[in-house]
Amino acid sequence: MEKAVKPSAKTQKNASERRWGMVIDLDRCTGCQACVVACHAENNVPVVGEREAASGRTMHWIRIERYWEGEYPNVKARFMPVLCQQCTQAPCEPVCPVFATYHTAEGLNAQIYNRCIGTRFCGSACPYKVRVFNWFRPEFPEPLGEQLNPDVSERSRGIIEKCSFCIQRLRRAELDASASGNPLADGAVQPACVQSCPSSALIFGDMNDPESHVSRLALSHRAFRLLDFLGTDPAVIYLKGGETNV
Amino acid sequence: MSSTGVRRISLGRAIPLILVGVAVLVTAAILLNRRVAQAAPDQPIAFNHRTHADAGIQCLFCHPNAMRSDVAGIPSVQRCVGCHQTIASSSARIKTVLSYWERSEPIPWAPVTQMADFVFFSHQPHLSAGVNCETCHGVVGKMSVVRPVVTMDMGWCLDCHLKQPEPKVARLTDCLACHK
Amino acid sequence: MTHTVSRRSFLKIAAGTGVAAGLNPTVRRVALEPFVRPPEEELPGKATWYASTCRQCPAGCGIIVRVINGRARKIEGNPGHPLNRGKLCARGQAGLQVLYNPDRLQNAVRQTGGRGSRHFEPLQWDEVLDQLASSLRGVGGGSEVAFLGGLMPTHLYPLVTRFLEALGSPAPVLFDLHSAMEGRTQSHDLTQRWFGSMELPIYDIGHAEVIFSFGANFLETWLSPVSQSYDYGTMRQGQSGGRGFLVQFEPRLSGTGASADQWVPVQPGTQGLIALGLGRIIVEENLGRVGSHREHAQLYRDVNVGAVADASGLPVERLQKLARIFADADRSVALPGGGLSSHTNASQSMDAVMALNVIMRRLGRVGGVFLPQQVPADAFSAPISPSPFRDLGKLVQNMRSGRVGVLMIYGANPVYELPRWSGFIDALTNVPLVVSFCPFIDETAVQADYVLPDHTYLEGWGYQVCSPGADRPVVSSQQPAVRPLYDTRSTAEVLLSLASRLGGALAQALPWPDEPTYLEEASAQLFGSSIGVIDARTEAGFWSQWRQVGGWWSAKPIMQEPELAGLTEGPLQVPSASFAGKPDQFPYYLMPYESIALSDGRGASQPWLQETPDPMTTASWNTWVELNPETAAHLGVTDNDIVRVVSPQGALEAPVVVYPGIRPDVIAIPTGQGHQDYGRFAAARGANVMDLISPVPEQEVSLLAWGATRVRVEAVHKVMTLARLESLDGEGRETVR
Amino acid sequence: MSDQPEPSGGKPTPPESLEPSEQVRGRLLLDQRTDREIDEAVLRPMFETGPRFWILVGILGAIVAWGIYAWIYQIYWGMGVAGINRPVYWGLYIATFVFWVGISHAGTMISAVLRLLKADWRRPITRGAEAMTSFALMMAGLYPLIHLGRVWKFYWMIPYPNNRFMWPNFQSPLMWDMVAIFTYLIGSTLYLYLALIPDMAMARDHTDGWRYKLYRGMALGWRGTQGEWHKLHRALSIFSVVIIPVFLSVHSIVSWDFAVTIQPRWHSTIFAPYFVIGAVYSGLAALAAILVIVRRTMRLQEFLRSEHFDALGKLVMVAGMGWIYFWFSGFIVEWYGNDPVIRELIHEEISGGLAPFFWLQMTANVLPVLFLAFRRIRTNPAFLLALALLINVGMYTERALIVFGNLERNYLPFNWGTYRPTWVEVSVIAMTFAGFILLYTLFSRIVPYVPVWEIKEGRLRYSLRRIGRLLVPTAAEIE
Repeated sequence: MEKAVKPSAKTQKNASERRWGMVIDLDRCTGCQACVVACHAENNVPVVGEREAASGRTMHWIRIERYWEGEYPNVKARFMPVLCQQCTQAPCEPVCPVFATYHTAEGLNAQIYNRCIGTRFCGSACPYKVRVFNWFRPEFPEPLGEQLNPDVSERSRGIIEKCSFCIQRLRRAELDASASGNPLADGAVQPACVQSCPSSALIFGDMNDPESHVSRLALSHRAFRLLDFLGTDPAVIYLKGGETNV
Repeated sequence: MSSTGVRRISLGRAIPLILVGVAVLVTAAILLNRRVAQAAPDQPIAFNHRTHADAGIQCLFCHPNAMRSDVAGIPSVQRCVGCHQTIASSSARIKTVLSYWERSEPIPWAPVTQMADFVFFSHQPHLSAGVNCETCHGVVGKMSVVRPVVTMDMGWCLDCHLKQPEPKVARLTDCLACHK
Repeated sequence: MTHTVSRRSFLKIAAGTGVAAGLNPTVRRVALEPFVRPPEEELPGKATWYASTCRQCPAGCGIIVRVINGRARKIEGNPGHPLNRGKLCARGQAGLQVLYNPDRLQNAVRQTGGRGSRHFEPLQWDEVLDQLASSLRGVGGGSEVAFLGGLMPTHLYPLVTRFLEALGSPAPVLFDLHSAMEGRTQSHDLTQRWFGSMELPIYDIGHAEVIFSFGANFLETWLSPVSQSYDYGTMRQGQSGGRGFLVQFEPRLSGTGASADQWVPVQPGTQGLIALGLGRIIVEENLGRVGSHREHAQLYRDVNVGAVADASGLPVERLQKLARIFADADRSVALPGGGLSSHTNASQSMDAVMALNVIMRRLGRVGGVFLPQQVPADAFSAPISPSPFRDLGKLVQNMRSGRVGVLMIYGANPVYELPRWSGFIDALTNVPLVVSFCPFIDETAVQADYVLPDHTYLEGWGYQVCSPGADRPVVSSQQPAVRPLYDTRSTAEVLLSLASRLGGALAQALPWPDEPTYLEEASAQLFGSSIGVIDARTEAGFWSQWRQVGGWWSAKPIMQEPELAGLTEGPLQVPSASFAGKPDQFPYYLMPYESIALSDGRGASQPWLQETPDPMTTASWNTWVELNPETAAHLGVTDNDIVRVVSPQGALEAPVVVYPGIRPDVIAIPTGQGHQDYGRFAAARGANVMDLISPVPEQEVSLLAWGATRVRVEAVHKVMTLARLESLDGEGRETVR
Repeated sequence: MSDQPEPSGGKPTPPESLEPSEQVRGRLLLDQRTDREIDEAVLRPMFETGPRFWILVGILGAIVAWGIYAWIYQIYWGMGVAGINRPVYWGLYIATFVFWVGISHAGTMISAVLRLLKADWRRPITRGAEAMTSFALMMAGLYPLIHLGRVWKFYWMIPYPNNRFMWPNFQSPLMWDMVAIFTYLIGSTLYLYLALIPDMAMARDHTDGWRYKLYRGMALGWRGTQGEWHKLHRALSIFSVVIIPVFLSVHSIVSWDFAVTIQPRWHSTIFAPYFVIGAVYSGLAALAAILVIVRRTMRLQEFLRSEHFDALGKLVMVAGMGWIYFWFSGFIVEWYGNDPVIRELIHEEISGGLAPFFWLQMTANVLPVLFLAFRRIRTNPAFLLALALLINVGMYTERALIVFGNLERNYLPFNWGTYRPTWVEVSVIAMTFAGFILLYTLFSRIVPYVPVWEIKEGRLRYSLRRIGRLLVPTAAEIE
């Protein structure tokens, strides 16, 4: 019986031609939290209540960081949505003792919920701190459970979870595309946050396709990556706010 | 000191006895486990697949969505009543079907093969890849009472996925293919 | 769930004993109920999408609801809808938690044991409708039926007005805190005064080069936030000609201010004055390429720029620089926001801001001010303007004097939203019968005798004329995405069945047997229109496309150019705003603001919205008091210390958030918390800022000046950890410098 | 010709004119003991299980039971009952795990390294040290289970063949931990057991009832023949050589749990040696404390003499100096580099919220090294006990600072956090401490604490020779 090859960060050789990536235009982001709620709705992310939220245990897969600059009266506030950066050299992948997280051929950092045993080593190793943990059993008081998305599993307590670029939507789109025969167009499939962002600050697409909107935007002089000096090579590219793109 | 000697020997013989006992226990547990897993769930109406298959009805007639959607779908009461209003409408079982139809209440069929919550399974790619129903559900045509022939767990699925042509194996053995 | 663990071939021995305890992920079988008669559009396993309208705020964005196995799973923006163009805000996304809220009423109830006893006894619908019909027959002569509405969909308003006319009672009073805080009534009056039309103006933010926003938090909760956010995105990076420039004039840096290029911290109540000053400078120094703005020069006849500078605290050079920015831009627009409506000089301030658009000739120009094209059918033409606070005062008078026999309340929560001094709660006592249509037991339902729960918007029918409109006339339709969960009944249906029970004039006024036929008939009026996006051959075809597409809108953008009909002669002046409470006793201005998640308290029952961090303070689940760092130091308090805020009318305690983006003499408190009822997620959480709002003494009760209260802040030497997403040690830094 | 002291019976007349040094007199005193007397002296404390012993066992048992209740409470409700949160995902559990692995390093240090170095003063304390190693490792082994979010799926870390083609990920330091700790546990327990066999035979011949049955089983039929001794010695010498790399690798691997990540102040190359020398330092200190306590409670003054404490104290001092050196070389590099995040972390540690812990750690680790320089302090049991406990408090704080002190800060200030342990964590940690002490007391009542055959072997090696007027103790090469 031939053993299944576990695709990890190093063995990228059989990468399919596609590599998903996201561009976040900080000049368009207004910090309205629509992506945060859309992510909760799409991925069955639980609500933890006030006491847990106060002790730093909220489970947002995407969070809007707000920075202050300057003093009153010329004070400036800036927003930065931070989600799992799907790093190509992810520091969280080698440290998981049970292969619950690994790098897929399409450039995603996958988190398999029912394989995770909750050592939280990946959570400590992630420099962006985007991996959240189910401290207690998430409950959805009846009938809130009816809303849960059947394409996403409902996690139990003791499991790390994180943004998956809405893998269920990507998989559904790929299945439909292969069923109907025509290839997946650029922008045809979008994670829930990208779909809902009112000011279109989030753009999603295939980084390996030079024609795609994300590839073109990634060449902008405003492009930068979060904590780039760490060498994690994230797949999320930010566009600096405050300047014209032209 | 002889008593100590005897006791020593019995201790010696005791250990293999214990091992054998444990082995028996374990195999009993496995067999019981398998029987529970493969028992045919009891159904509200004793539906007989064999008679329908012998009558020449295709699987897709009652389970039409297998080609188009994740779920093959369980036939609606309308589908049963379509034929059984006229055919064999005298037999007791058909009368219960018709009673459901009058009360316009769905027949509470017990699902036979069910995936765990964290598994993503879609019939459509499997059927379009040429997998036929018997591979996973056994020869239902011959079964009077349907019961799961195969215990569908990860090893069983992976075994088949690994046998696919080379370019597909990487995609099919990617955890996210089946884990959601 | 017994996780049937069985393994293959010889490896079984290793796993045989290890039957996993049933502690793995709570397994939620994807329930698969076979149908009796399968609906034709339903393909089990595949999602079906139903188009509808979001009712979380009056904007009326188009949504599509993903339904699998008859359960609504996700709400997304309707891509074809011209208003929100596929996008949705945080509250829109949380709509499912209104539908599946665990604290929803499951049937019609009567409050036994008196009002406030909270003992609700379920009733059959026919029984309660008969009782209601009989008590309505008793009305007439001295007493009358009063209807207090809040967020009222367009299709319900004509039904209610006809119902009340037939009963000989006055028209419904529409008032809720959200419309008051976004200054919707004052905006309607503004267009009435300047352009003689009752429509809300459309500000073409998307193509503006310079935007001066006077107290308009258009990216959060003002009028139509999603459409305005979409345009903001285009204004920033979508315009080929470069990047727009946004200046925000408000005492507190709101979420919109954070996205602005410049924030001008103005003295509360002086935004209008500043607009006048800018206009005066533009006219005086003949700025901008617009040659002949002489004809409106007399608007600024008696404006003294020096006086404006002193009153607003801005140096004159700053005013000149701002005026030059506004004038030199080809496409500039000034937005009279909701913040202006919070002071006693609301209408004058709004006039001053609109005057800026007039003298820069921005009416009907790209990037300027437009009026929406009316929907070419009388069923949808009359825009609904919320009634001024004066009408609510009159209603309270009638209630107190006992002239109101039956009071019906829909889509508003006056007991929670209105300040104490409005006297609504004690006026309720001498109203013999109070009926609430709220799907939840909120504070007003607790003071009601009957609660006839309406369907939530994902279970009900209806349509909504989007006001302010998009770039074209739009009617957004609403259809049930799922079968109603409980024994609730749509309010329109209740009125129709009451009318049929009462017969006579009422039966003629509301002849329709049920709601869908009424809607079908109303929508049929648009059947003939040629400009519409729906081309159907038959009325039935039109009605099905109307539901499928999510409404009706014109294929091409049509907008009207507003003509000056009203107020362009007399000189404008903006009186200084007056405040309740003497400055020595109450040194700080209180500025309540609408939280982006909870709006005016409507979102408090939804856990997602409760846990969504407020963009500026990243706080959630509670109320807080925002203090300038200097003020906090002066009071000797810091983050998480509890302070008592005292106003002439009341007091509340809340933790402090040290907030660099606020004037030292202003404190800000978000609305939305402080409920006693309204479900487990809202009850007994935080404090209600409306308890502090005080009546401005010499101001007759014609305007709810919700921003005109002065308060005192006292430290209470108690600490509470406010749930905040950001780390306080991080001090708001992006990276460690 | 070395005059062999008569093997048994009668009191040899000490040479008249010489005044032997205090150290020599101690050893000579032992010489007068006959083998039987030594056996009796060692076996007697094992039978003294007076009321105070049972009270102690009762209390420790209660604490262990309470800890187990807290652990089950945590498994039932979820990790949320502990104080950890995002970003401080690891808290006191992992700090105590590192502490226990550290304690376990003393055993090997004494029995293996000193056996190779033929330092005779190790003889009476080897068994105590090895027992400490095994029990500390047992306690340490609990923590990888206690801190798991889903402990009922821990078996996925074991590379058992399964039909899902799923193997554990050996790139992860946690897997290295598991392998290293199991190897070290099995290795040190075997090492303990090997050295125990002759004593078990001795005990078998002196006891009856259930003890006889137990010792007969554990003695594996040892009769003390020449062949057996030869095999035992060869086995022990092989073990003491083989266990050294395992000893070094375990704590290096534990340090790599932190060093392989890119978390600031974890990602540093000094961690492996720094953790090993820290382990030796805290392990030896703990051993010194235990020996002082055991010496008094089991009245083994005769075997654990001041010379042993003197030598052990010197070794602790040397280990302490080593720790200070490694700590300083790690610190100076980070502080001097002035990387903003690391500067923030150091600032927080030295003068911020963690300052009290940091200065406790520094005083508790540096001060004892100075005191241990004086013989009078080293040989004074009370003083040595106090210093040893102080060192262990210091080392525990140091581990805590490393584990969650550095997790509180990271590259994005928006996500910094604070950590407060909860009663669940404290109860579980108390369980492991009480468990360790309970195991140790039961061990000392079941097994002769002092290795009798090593002492007798040691005695044969020494004799008194007259060179001119001087009476000189001589050492013979027996191995």
